[in-house]
Amino acid sequence: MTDFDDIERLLDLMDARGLEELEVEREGLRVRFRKPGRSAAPLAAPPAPAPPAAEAAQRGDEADAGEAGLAIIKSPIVGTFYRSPEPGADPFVEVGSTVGKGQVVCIIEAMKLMNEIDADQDGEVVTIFVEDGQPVQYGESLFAVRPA
Amino acid sequence: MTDFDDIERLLDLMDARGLEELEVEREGLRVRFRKPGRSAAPLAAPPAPAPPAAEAAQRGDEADAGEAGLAIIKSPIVGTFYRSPEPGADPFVEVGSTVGKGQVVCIIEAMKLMNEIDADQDGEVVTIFVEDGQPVQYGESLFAVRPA
Amino acid sequence: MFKKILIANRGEIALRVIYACRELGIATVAVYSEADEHALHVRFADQEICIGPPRPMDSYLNVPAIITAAELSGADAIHPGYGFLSESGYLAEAAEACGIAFIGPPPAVLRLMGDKSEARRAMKSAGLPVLPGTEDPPESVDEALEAAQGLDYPLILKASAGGGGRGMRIVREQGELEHAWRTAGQEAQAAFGDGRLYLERYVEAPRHIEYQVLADGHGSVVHLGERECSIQRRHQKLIEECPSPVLTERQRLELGELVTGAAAAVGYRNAGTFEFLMDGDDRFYFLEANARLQVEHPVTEMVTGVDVVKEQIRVAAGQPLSVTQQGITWNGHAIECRINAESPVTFRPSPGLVRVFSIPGGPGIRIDTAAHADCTVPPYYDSLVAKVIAHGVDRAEAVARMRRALSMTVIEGIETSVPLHLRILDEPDFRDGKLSTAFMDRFAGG
Amino acid sequence: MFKKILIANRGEIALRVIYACRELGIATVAVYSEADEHALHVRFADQEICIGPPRPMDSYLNVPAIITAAELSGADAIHPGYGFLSESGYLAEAAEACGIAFIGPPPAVLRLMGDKSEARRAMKSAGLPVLPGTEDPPESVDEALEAAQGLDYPLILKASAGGGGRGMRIVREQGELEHAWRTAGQEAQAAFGDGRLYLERYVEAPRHIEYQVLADGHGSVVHLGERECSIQRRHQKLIEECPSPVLTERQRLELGELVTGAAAAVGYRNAGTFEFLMDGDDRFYFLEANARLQVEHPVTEMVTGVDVVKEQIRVAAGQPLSVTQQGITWNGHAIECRINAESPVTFRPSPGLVRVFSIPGGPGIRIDTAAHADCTVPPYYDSLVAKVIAHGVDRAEAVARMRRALSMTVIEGIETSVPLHLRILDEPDFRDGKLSTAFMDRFAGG
Repeated sequence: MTDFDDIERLLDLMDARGLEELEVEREGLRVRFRKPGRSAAPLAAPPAPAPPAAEAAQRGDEADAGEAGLAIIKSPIVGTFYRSPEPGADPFVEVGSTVGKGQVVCIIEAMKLMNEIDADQDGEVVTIFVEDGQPVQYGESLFAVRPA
Repeated sequence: MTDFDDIERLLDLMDARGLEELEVEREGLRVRFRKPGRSAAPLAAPPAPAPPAAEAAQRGDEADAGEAGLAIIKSPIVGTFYRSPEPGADPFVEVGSTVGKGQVVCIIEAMKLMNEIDADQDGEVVTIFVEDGQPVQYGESLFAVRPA
Repeated sequence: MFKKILIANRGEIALRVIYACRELGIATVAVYSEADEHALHVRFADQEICIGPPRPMDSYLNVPAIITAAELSGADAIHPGYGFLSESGYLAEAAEACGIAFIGPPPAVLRLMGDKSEARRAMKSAGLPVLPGTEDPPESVDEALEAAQGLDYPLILKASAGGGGRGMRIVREQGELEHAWRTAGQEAQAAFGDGRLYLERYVEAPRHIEYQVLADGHGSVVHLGERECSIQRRHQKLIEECPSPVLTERQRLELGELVTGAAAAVGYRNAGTFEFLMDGDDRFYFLEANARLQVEHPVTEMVTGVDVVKEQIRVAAGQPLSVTQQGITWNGHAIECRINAESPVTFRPSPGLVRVFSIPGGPGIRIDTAAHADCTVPPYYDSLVAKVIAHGVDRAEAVARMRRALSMTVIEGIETSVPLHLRILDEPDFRDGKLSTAFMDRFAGG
Repeated sequence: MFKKILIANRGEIALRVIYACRELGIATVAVYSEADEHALHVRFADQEICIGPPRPMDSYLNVPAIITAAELSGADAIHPGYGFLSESGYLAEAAEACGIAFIGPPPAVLRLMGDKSEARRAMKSAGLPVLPGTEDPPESVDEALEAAQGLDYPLILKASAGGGGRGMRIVREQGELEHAWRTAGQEAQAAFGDGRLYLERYVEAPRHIEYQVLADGHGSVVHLGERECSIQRRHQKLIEECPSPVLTERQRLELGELVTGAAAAVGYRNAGTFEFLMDGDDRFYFLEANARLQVEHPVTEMVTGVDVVKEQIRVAAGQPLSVTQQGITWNGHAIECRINAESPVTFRPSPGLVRVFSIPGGPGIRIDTAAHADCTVPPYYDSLVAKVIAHGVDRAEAVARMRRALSMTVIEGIETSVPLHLRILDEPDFRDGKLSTAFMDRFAGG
C-alpha cells in the first residue's frame, strides 16, 4: 500500500489539529479516521451561559488576531476598564497608536484603586476590544498589538 | 490476501494512535476498523458481574467457532440442558456426530416441560458447550455444527 | 426472611427492589431481555439470567421463563415490581405451586382487583362509596340502555378487565351510548381479551386521590395516607404528591379508616393502592384498587419515612409490618415528576442513546433512575427514565425544590418531558393546588 | 430579601448555595478561576465572572477581585461557602464597607472565633466547659513549662490562629514540651503567619460532638442538635452523623441550651458550629467554634428538615429565623460520607478526568456534588468530589442505605475514598457506634 506514508501524515495532522474524525476521499483512495471524542467536553456542549454579546464578539476578534500573529494584552484583574487617566482626558492610546514596552495603555479600576496596565512589548495598537467604562473579567482581552 | 501486512500495520497504528474507528477503501480492497468505544458501552467497562466460569469459557469457544465459520445452535428458552432423552440413556449427539436438519440434539427442561431442540441444518457436531444437567439462559450457545 | 429474591422487572423499579434487598441483606437475581444486557439492574444484581428477546411478551411477560429462572437460581421469592406481571394471578399461582413466594397480594385478591367491575362491587359491600353505576356488566347494548335509564348522564363506559384508559368512553347522552358500547367493547376485547363493560356516573374534572395501604398476614392493615395524582395525560400520571393539597387531616383519617376496613374485608395482604375520584363537593368515590407497588410510592415514603418496598418483602416473608397506624406521621410535602423519554410537545417516545445525564441532588431531592450517561433507552418498554421526587416542609418548598432540580437537569441525546414539567410547575393553578384530571387539557397535545 | 447573591466559592458548596437561591427566587453570580471554566457552578449561576488563574491565592482567596466582581455585577450579598474566605473578617469588613451584605457572622465574631485561644476564653466566660489549659498563650517556652506544671500531662499544644491540625503537638511528658513548642510554633507561623500557641489537657480517643447553631438579628438563637464527627483522619472528617449514637435526649437539650446561651453572649449571628470533645466519662469540653456553614450540614438538614443555607440567607437579609427551638424535632438518623478524589490506601490526591460518575439515589439518599461524567477534578483545590448522605428511621437503616449506595457507586478515571468508606462501615465498632477520633488509627496510613 503505497499510500501508507500519506495516512501517517494524515494522522499526524489529526493529532496536531486535535481532530476527532477525519475522512479523505480521492481517486482510488478513501480514508476516514475518528478518535474517541467526549473526553474533554464539559457536562454538555458548553452551554454558553449567556455571555455578554461584547464578550462573544471579542472572542471572535481574538481568534482573528491570533491568526494574524498579533500580541494580545489581557486584563490581569477583574475590574472596570478606562481608556483615559481621568474623565474627559485624552485616551492613553488609540487604534494606530505606537506603544513602547512599559507604556501605560489603560487603567483597570478595582476596589477604588486605579491599576495602570502596561504594554509588554513595542508595537502598534490595531484593536481595542473593550469600551471605555466597561467591566472586564480576569484574562479578558483588552488590546491587540502588532509587534514592532 | 496480499495486503495482510498493511492491515496489520494499520491495526498497529490504530492502537498506537488510540483510534476508535478506521476505514480504508481502495480499488479492490475496503477495510474498516472500529474499536469498542464508549458510546455503546454500559456505565463502565462491563463489570463482569461474576459470570460462571463455564460461561466465560464458552464465550471464548463461541468466538473461535464463529471465526471458523461454524453454525451455533442456541437455547431458545431458559431452562436445564439435557443431552439424553432420560437419565441413563445415550446422548442424542456426541462430538463428531452427523446431524440432519430437524434432528433432536438435546432437551431443555423448563417448568417440568421437556422441550426438544432441533438442529437447524445438516452438519457435524464439533463442540458441545454445556454440560449435561446445567442451567442455560436464553440465547446461550449449546452446540457448534460444521455445516455439511 | 428470604435468602434470594428474583426481580421480574427492569428499569428503575428493578433497581429500587435491589436497594431494598441490599438493605435487608437479601441476595438478588435479575432477569433480563437481550435489550437490557447492559442495564444497571443486571449489573447490580448478584446473579442475572437472560430470559428472552426484547419483546415484552417473550421476556418480561414470559411467566414460564421467569418461573424457570427462579427455580434455576434457587430464589425463594419473586418481586414483580409494577407493570408487566405485577398483577398477574397466573404468575402468583405458578410461583406458589413451585414453593416460591410472590411478593404481592394472594392470587384471589389479584383476580378480584383485576376485574374492575367485581372489585367495585366488593368495595361497595365493604363500605366504600362508589359512583352510581351497573352492579353487573350489562350483557348487551339493550341492557346497557336500560341500566342507563336509572343513572344520570353523563356516564362513562369502562372495561371490566381494564386499566390505562383502554375500553373507556364518555357517554354524554343516550344517543351516544350504542356507538360507544360497540367501539369500547371492541377495544377492550383487543386489549384484554375480554370485551365486558360496565357503566358508571361520569364526574367532570375530578381530583384523583389514592390511598397507600399495607397489610400483613397477622391481621394488621394500615394506610400511609393519600396521594393526589390529578396531573394526568390520557390516564397516565405525570405528577403525584403527598399529601393532597386539599384534604383535611380529618378527611384523611376518616377515609383512611374506611379504606383499611375494606382492605381487611377482602383479605388484602402486602402493598396496594385504593384509587378514588373526589368531586367538586369533596365527595369521594372508589374507582379501582391497584394490587401492587405503584410508580409514585416514593412521595409517600418521603413524607412518612416508611420504606414501602421493605415492608412488602417483610410481609411476604410472613413477618408483621414494622409500623402501626398510630406510629405513622406525615412530615412536610413531597412531589414526584415522572421524567419520560418523549417529546414534551408531541408526546412521541424518544428512545435512544443518552449522552449526558445529570440531575442535581441537594436538600430534599430523591432520584430514582436506572439511567446514566452513555446508557441506552430501548424502544421496547415504558418511556420512564427517571423519577425526581422533591420534599419540603410545605408544598411551596417542595415545588420550589422540584423547579430548581428540573431547571438544572441536563439530559442529552433523547428528548424528555422535563420542559413540560417545568411548564406545569409554573402554572398558577398548579401553584395554587387547583388540580383536576382535566388540568392537562390546557396543553396542546394533552 | 436580596436580589442577587455572589457566591465566593466553587464545587458542591457553590451549587448548594445556588440551590438555595433558586428556591428563594434570588439571582446568582458565580466567580471562578481559569481552572473552573466548565464547572457546574459557573454553568448554573445567572452570571459568571472569571476572577483569576487557578491558584487559590490568585482567585478564590483574592478579596479585592471578589469584592470588585460583586460591585460590577451589582450583587447585594456575598455567600462565602466553607473554606476559602468563609471565616475572613477582612472579606466581611470589605463587603460591609461597600454596602454588600456578608452572609455569615459579623466581622467581630469572625475575628473572635478565628483566634482559638480568645474563643476558648470567651466561651469559658459564657459558661461552656473547657479543658484545663492556659488562659493566655504563653509567651515563651519557660512560661509554657511553668503553665504545664499546673496542668496534668498529657497535654496538647495548639496554634491560636489555627485549625486543621497544623501547629498541633501532643506532649506526653515534660521532657517533650520544649521540642514540641519549637516545632509547633514554626509550623503555626508558616501556616497562619502567627506562631502563638496555647496549652490544653489532651484527651485520649474522645468523641467529636458539634452543635449546629442558627441566630438571627432579632434575638433568636436556636440549635439544631448535635452531629458526631469522630471518624477523622489527621483532623479531616470522613464520616459525620446526626444525631450522635450515644447522646441522650436530655444531654442533647442540656448542652444545646448552654451552647445557644454562649452564642447569644458573644452576639453570634447567622449559622455556626460549636465543637466539643466528649471524653469516656460523658463530659463535654468546648474545642472551637466554626463561624460558617460546615461541609456536614446536610445530616442536620435531613434529620430536622431545616434548610440551613436558606436560613443563613434569611438571617443575613435581616429576616427572623423561620424556626423556633420548640418547633425543631429530630426525625430518624442521617450519615454523611465525604467522597474524596484520593487513593483509599495511600490517601494521595487523585485529580483528573472523571470518565464515569454514577451514584444511585433511591429512598433516603441525598447527594451533593458538582461532579458528573466527563468532568475534571482540578489539582488545585480540595479533593472533595461528592457528599453522600443517607437517612433512615434509625442508625441501622441509615448505615444500611449508605452501604448499598456506596457499593453501587461507580466512579472511574480517578481514585476515590469509596472503598475506604465501605471498610469503615463494615467495622463492627462502627456498626456498634463505638466511635472516637482514634477510630481511624486501625487503618494503614491513617
